[in-house]
Amino acid sequence: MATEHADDELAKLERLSEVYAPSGDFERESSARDTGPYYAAAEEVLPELEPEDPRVSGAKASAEGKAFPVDRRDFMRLFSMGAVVGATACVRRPPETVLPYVTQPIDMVPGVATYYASTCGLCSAGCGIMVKTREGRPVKLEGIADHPINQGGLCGLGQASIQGLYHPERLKSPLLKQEWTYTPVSWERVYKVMAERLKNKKRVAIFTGGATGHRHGFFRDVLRAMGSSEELLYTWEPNGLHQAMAKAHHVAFGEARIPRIEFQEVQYVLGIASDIHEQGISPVYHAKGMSQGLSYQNGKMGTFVQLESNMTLSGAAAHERLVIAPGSEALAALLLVEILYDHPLAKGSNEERRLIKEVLHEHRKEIAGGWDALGISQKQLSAVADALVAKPSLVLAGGSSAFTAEATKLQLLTVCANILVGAYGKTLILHQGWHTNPVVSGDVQRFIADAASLDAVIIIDSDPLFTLPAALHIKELFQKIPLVVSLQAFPVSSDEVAHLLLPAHHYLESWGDEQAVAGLWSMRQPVVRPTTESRQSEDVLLWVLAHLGKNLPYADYLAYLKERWQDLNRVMAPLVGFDTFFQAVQRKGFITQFSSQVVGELRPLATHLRGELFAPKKDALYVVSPLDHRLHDGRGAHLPVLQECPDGLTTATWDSWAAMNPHTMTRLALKRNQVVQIKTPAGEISLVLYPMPGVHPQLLVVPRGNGSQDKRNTIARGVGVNPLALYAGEFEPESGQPITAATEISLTGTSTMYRLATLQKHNDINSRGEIIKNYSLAEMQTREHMTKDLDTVPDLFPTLAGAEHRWGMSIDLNKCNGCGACIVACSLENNVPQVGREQIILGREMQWIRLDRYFAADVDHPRVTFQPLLCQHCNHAPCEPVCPVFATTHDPEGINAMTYNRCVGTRYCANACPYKVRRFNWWTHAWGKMGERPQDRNPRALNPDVTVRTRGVMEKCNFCVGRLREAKHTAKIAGRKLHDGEVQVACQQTCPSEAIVFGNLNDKFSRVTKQRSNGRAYLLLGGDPEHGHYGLKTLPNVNYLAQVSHQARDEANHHQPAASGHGEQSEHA
Amino acid sequence: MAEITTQEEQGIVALFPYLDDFCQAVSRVGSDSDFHGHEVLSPTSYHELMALAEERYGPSPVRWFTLVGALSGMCTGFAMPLLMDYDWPIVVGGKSPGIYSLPAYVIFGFELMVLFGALATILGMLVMGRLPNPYGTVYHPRITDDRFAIFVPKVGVESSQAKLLHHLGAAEVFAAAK
Amino acid sequence: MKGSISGINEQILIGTGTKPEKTYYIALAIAVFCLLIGAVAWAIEIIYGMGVTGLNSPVYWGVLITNFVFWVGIGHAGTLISAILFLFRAKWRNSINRSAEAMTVFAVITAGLFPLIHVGRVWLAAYWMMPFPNTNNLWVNFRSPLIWDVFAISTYLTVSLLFWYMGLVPDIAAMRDRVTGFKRLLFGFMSFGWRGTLREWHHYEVGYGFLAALATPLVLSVHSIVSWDFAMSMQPGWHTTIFPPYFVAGAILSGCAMVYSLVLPLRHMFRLEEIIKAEHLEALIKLTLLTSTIVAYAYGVEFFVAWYSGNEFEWAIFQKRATGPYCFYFWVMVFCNCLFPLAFWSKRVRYNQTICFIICLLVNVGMWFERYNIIVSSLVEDFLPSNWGHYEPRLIEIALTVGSFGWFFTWLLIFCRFFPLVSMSEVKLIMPKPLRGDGASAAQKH
Amino acid sequence: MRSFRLSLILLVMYASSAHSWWMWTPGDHVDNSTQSMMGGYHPDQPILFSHAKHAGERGIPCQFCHSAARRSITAGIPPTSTCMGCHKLIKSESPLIKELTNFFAENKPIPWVKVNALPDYVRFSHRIHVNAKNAQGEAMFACQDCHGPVEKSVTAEQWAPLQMGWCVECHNKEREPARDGKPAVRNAPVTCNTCHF
Repeated sequence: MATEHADDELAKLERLSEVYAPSGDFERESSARDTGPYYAAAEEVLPELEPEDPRVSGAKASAEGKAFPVDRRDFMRLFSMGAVVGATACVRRPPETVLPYVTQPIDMVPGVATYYASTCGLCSAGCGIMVKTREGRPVKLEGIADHPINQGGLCGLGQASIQGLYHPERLKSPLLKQEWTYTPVSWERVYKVMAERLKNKKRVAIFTGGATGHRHGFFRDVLRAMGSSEELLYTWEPNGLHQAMAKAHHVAFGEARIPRIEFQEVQYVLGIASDIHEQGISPVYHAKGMSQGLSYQNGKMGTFVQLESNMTLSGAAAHERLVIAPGSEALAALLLVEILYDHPLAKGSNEERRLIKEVLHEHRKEIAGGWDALGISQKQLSAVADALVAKPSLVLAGGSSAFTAEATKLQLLTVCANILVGAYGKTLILHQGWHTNPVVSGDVQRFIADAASLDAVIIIDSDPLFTLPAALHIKELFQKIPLVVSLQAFPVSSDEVAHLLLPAHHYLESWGDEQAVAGLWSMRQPVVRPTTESRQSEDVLLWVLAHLGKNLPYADYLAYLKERWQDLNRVMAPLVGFDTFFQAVQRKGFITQFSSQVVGELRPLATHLRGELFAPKKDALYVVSPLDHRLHDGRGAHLPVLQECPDGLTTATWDSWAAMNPHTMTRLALKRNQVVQIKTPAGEISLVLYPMPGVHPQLLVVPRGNGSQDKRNTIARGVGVNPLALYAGEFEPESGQPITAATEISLTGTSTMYRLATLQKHNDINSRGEIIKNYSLAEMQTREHMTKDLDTVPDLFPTLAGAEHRWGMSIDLNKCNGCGACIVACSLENNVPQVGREQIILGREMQWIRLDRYFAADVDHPRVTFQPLLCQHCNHAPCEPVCPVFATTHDPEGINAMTYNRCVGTRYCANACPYKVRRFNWWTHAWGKMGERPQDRNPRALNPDVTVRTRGVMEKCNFCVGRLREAKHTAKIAGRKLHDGEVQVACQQTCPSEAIVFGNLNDKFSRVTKQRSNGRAYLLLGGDPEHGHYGLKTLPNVNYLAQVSHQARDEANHHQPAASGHGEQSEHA
Repeated sequence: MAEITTQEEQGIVALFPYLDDFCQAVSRVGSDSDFHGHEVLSPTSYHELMALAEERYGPSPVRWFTLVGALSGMCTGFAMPLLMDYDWPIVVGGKSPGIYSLPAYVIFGFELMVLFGALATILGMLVMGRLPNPYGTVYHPRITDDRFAIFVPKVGVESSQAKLLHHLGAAEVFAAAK
Repeated sequence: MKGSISGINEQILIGTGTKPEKTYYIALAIAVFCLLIGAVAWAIEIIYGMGVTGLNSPVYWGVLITNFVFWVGIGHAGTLISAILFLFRAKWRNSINRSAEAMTVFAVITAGLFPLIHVGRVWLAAYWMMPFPNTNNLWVNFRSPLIWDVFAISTYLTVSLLFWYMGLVPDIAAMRDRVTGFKRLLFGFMSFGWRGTLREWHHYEVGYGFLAALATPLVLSVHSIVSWDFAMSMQPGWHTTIFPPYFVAGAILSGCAMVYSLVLPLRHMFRLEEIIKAEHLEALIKLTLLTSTIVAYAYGVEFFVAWYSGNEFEWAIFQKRATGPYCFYFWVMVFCNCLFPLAFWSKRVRYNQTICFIICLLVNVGMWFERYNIIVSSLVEDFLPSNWGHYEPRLIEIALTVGSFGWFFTWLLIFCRFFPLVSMSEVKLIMPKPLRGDGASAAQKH
Repeated sequence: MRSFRLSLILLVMYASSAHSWWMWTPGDHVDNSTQSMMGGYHPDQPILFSHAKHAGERGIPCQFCHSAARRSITAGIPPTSTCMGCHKLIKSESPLIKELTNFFAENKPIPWVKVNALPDYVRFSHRIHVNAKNAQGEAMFACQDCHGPVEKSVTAEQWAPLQMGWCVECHNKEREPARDGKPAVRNAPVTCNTCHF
């Protein structure tokens, strides 16, 4: 079958002549642009929600919407101001005052950053973070280099959490609800009100998110002290994978543990709908492991095969991807176990094989009829099974795309498969350092049952109303409870039902600890004095107890923690005094004491696998709502840097979408950008369609995370749709996890079109060979010891005299999985503003790194390549000679320097750049406030080491020259040379899969020089130096390492010669 | 510079309606000593007149002004960028400063050559034409319309020169008013 | 043949002397209104930032730079007619060279505005583009095509201004002799006290010759430098060596078309039909036809070179230009610049002034679209498919374009009101000489 | 005669406009008032602190108060506690010192007025200049090189123009030309992103 280009397939879906433009023009008032029930902001359609929302509708539409963006009154005001300023042209700069400390803290030198260790609190992976603070203000988060979980890396959500600290929409003071209005009250009054309303109440409950440290223990102690019982602590974490795996392993081995992958051992991973690169168990740990363990290194490469129905980042990064029917993950696992069971090399003791035989015997009917329902051939699965038993391997299953009614059954079958493959003990570690389950399974079901009898509930750091399906009538349950207290770091949708809204500390302002991996205790300490009138949530409970007269013997939560840590001190370092031990952990961030505990034999599990496994109907359409890999379950939705970080596969920002297989769209005569109505018995939503290659023909993928209707959340309000309205809210019988997958839907197209703000409008590489290069493993064997010299290019000008350094970067396309953490880290490090949805549609995104995603081959089994594209710092940069005012010059050390104050904004450099990596400040952005204009959405998290640019100035990646400057000064003062790796640029530092390497190209032994002379190194648009084509001859200092695939791919770069240089004749190879 | 000449000896102006008479008159008068200091005026630059001017004044030195202006312009055009490259050599796009970027500086050489050449030419035209002269008198409004004229200083209306001019075809001869 | 040059001044100066009739004031009102629209649009752009325009990444240049190249292009015909044809001693130039030069100066002034309008920070760009000693010890980047532009266009403006003003000096002297009072003092001062002595004419003619000689290379160099604004970048569709001659031919084409479409109404408004004769205009149309054929050839060669070079990026751009989303602009350009002017081959069409007027307007429309097509359709899709974007001009840019026409016509109409539209001293040269009957033979002897 | 007088007036007008243009042009928002050009910008401070008495007569080293100079980009202004270190005992009864103790007692920072102020887009680092050593290992710069004879001045004033040209000249002086095959060593880089990033 001719492999048409993915985009030809997609282009056919485009009803409009423009591949990407809507029928109307741009500057019509944004609300009038597209008609139809659903539009950019829900207020447009449901006026009662927010009639005077300044952002979209009503009198003062934003300046961009109107034809002349200033009305009469403004014009006269501005005109007069202009005249006055003109007249007093030579005004002298006002004198600046310098305010020193009265008594300076000892560890603080003005202008020098101080680093504090802490633990990220936005998901339960427990990554260790090193918080850089300047003059007492946290500025940037970076992973702790030697922390066992994240080894220096940090995901996008972790990086962006610093914007939550300074968010101007955090509650300024506690709010008490009196007859429909919330009045600010003092904290004293809060304690009195709670004490008086909780006096001799027996049924007081706490509804909280997942946590692995002493937190839940503390809540139980508080409940006991308050007279209520311990069971009334309900923990709820939308990522149901923890509960499913813990429950499965509890059933199988009696221990509710989650196995940890030992990446040094593993060579072959089979994923069944696993989201190892998305919001899995520990995203950064897995990404680091996959890149160290499985990616290509000197001749050898592991294999990651993924069976999945929707298109996830893990599927895109997999070496081989098989599409199975939606909801049939458990069936696939069953068939895999059946093939493994009969395999001669299968492992597992006789007792285990007997128990597995029991399970297989029970499901023999489904095994027989399962193959055509599954969608992949037996030959394919048996090939995978052969590899599984041959190499050290493991099977990994489940993730947010597989929260079906059989989530735990899938995990149980995976346990059987792993036993047959012999993974436990070798590649899957269960006896030591396993992942702990942050929640107790089935709490939500329990809460729904007891809700009627509760006297009061305190919601701490959780948002049940938004993250649980509406069909569960959670709101009505809460409204029946006499006292609801919402103790949140940031206002959430659940505040709607609360009588008391209490601002809790952001995790950077609070004490705490996490034990994400058994035996690894990581400390969380406050790194800043509270920015608003907030309190530590545990302290609030303590002081309420004190007002109730039943206080615990602790002044605050820190005292409680210190007491708990005293037993850890006795266990881990008995000879060291407690204070020195506590301060040592504070400085290091974590302490490890892995004790191995023996794991029992497999227990009979047939009873838990009873019942016929789900097999999808042939013609029905199904929907799945995986967790968005950027916003998680919506906890990241109020952070603009995350909303603007493009989703890896659709490159969509500031929105949610329904991804569907392009062939199905053609069959149903639906178009790209068309709004469809999705109906299920539980509810219906309408959403824009995005043709996503690789999705199963019967599946619709609607990511969670967006859709908040909370009027106070300016950033997330009205952005996207919450898909949970579709789900009936049944629970998975075993682990008590709401079902958000494989639900049957009916789909009707509507006539409205809606622009999805995607960053990339064209998806195919368009047979331009020198953008993405690809070699097969066999071919790489021959190229392995070949040293390439990418720098010698025939050239008229003399090469520049060698300076001590020549900064270069190498990006490995094999390792990049499109998570976007580099974009978030770069934006926060360099004060890059976020511009909002309207400006992205106009094509004015400001991110310095762009994540290009290209589909290749046919639409049902695509190959995806992610290419992070930043300034290539060319030595013959086409952008430099064209700048009239020397705003961009070439540093002798290879950096293309951008001097912001000198730039006057002719924008010729951006036109001349063949990579289009320059960004222009179309507007001046207001920092630290939610302004009128849609692009004033930047909470103040400015890095004082980097300038902020006004409008009219071009900006681009400058290789974090502030960090280079700092490191070079330190080295120069110490009288030594810079070591390789001593200075890390922001994107390299945070990349979870270590795809980016930065260093000094003049140093022969640095990592980047080795990678640049590697056999698979190539320059973007640099032609094919081996065959004498040098492409554009821009001599970039950034090089890419080609993708390596097991079989040869007929990628466009083989049979077609690279584009010749400009104008010179090129012979057809 | 005081006005010593009395009213009547100011000089006379002869107006000629026809070009051929005027040309003969000018060549006739040009060599005559008692017409010393006379001025020839014309509304436009017929090439016959220009030939006469060529004989009288010789090739116009405005060309030297142009040459000097053009050469100084070219030198400035090349000197400015090269001086900047010497003072603060900034590498831009791999194009090392100084001699290697000379092709780019040819443009400045050319542009300033044209600019300074044009300015010098204008200067030359004004200087050689003794313009601007705020004190010159306009003898008759029709001189810039359709009449040619010859002004002879320090002679009366009845003098022999006036008669000769009449003979040579002057339509009218009158005393030049101050 | 007995001729007389009396009465010519009277006829030409009729426009400046008496009050012009109503159509002049209507035209001036419309021009000033358009100018105000442009001024308000620019004020808004300065106050709010470049975001109000439709520009985005990757299309950083759009309608504003199209206007810049369009207006610089129009300026070149004036210098061609006044300088090059002066050197060739083409007789028909003397009647329309003044209005052509005026149009040049005003077109270049309009063009000079657009680099300031499209720049992000105009309050710095205005003086940082000039090389003057400053406390930063940093001058301009002499290797940047934009600095070449600054030099080229300021030189061109200065030279054509001087050339135009020196041509005016004898005419202002003639005007001085017809008025009294303050006007006389003013005109006297403006004409440097010109009295028309042989000495003045002698050096004037030589100087004028040199000025024409110096202005001639400018016609070719300035628009080549403007074309290097695009050719110096690596953008496919821009980076070809044909750009300089292609732009110069385009410039002369749009210039001649604009001269024709301006001189015709002005000639009618100021009743100069006898002086600007029909054959003069017909010669101009022949020049337009010539340059239109050169431009047509350039389009063809551009396509051939893109295909022949084997560079897939170039060839993709040109295919997309003709068939892609922006093919409308491409086909308007081809029809207006290449096909309609072919009608000029027939003498009957050349003498039919209404048809010529319409075709000249279409040529100008075609030339505006040519610049728009070059700029936008190659910026939209270049090397990396993920770069590709989309561009639509927004209201602010359209207002600025209207403003530029308003600015140009306001200056032109004010000029026509106060200064002679035709160069009196030069037009007398092409009138029959005032020779006495019998003496005719005598004059021949010289 | 008249034209001579006319041209004289023209010359003077031209000169003054050129001067004001020169003053105004170097960049936006730089304090280019005449005082700062020739140095001598000395705003009045909340407390009449005399460098001459402290650094001159008493010989207190600069880095005793400006302790951040050797470690950080800014030289740092001493906290009030450093002043109180001595003035709790020495001359504690004089009215000026009384003002100091009031500030300290009310725990209010002293709002000193910045004298050597650079625009925000310039990132000057004291650390690399204060610790710079030449070939022989002695310090290359003393504070006086940029801040002038502070120990003699009663009120702190801006001694040097602190304009970009002034810094660039000093940086350009520091380069050793390329000799016998070795590339030109410039130990004071003059590339733009040395100070602007």
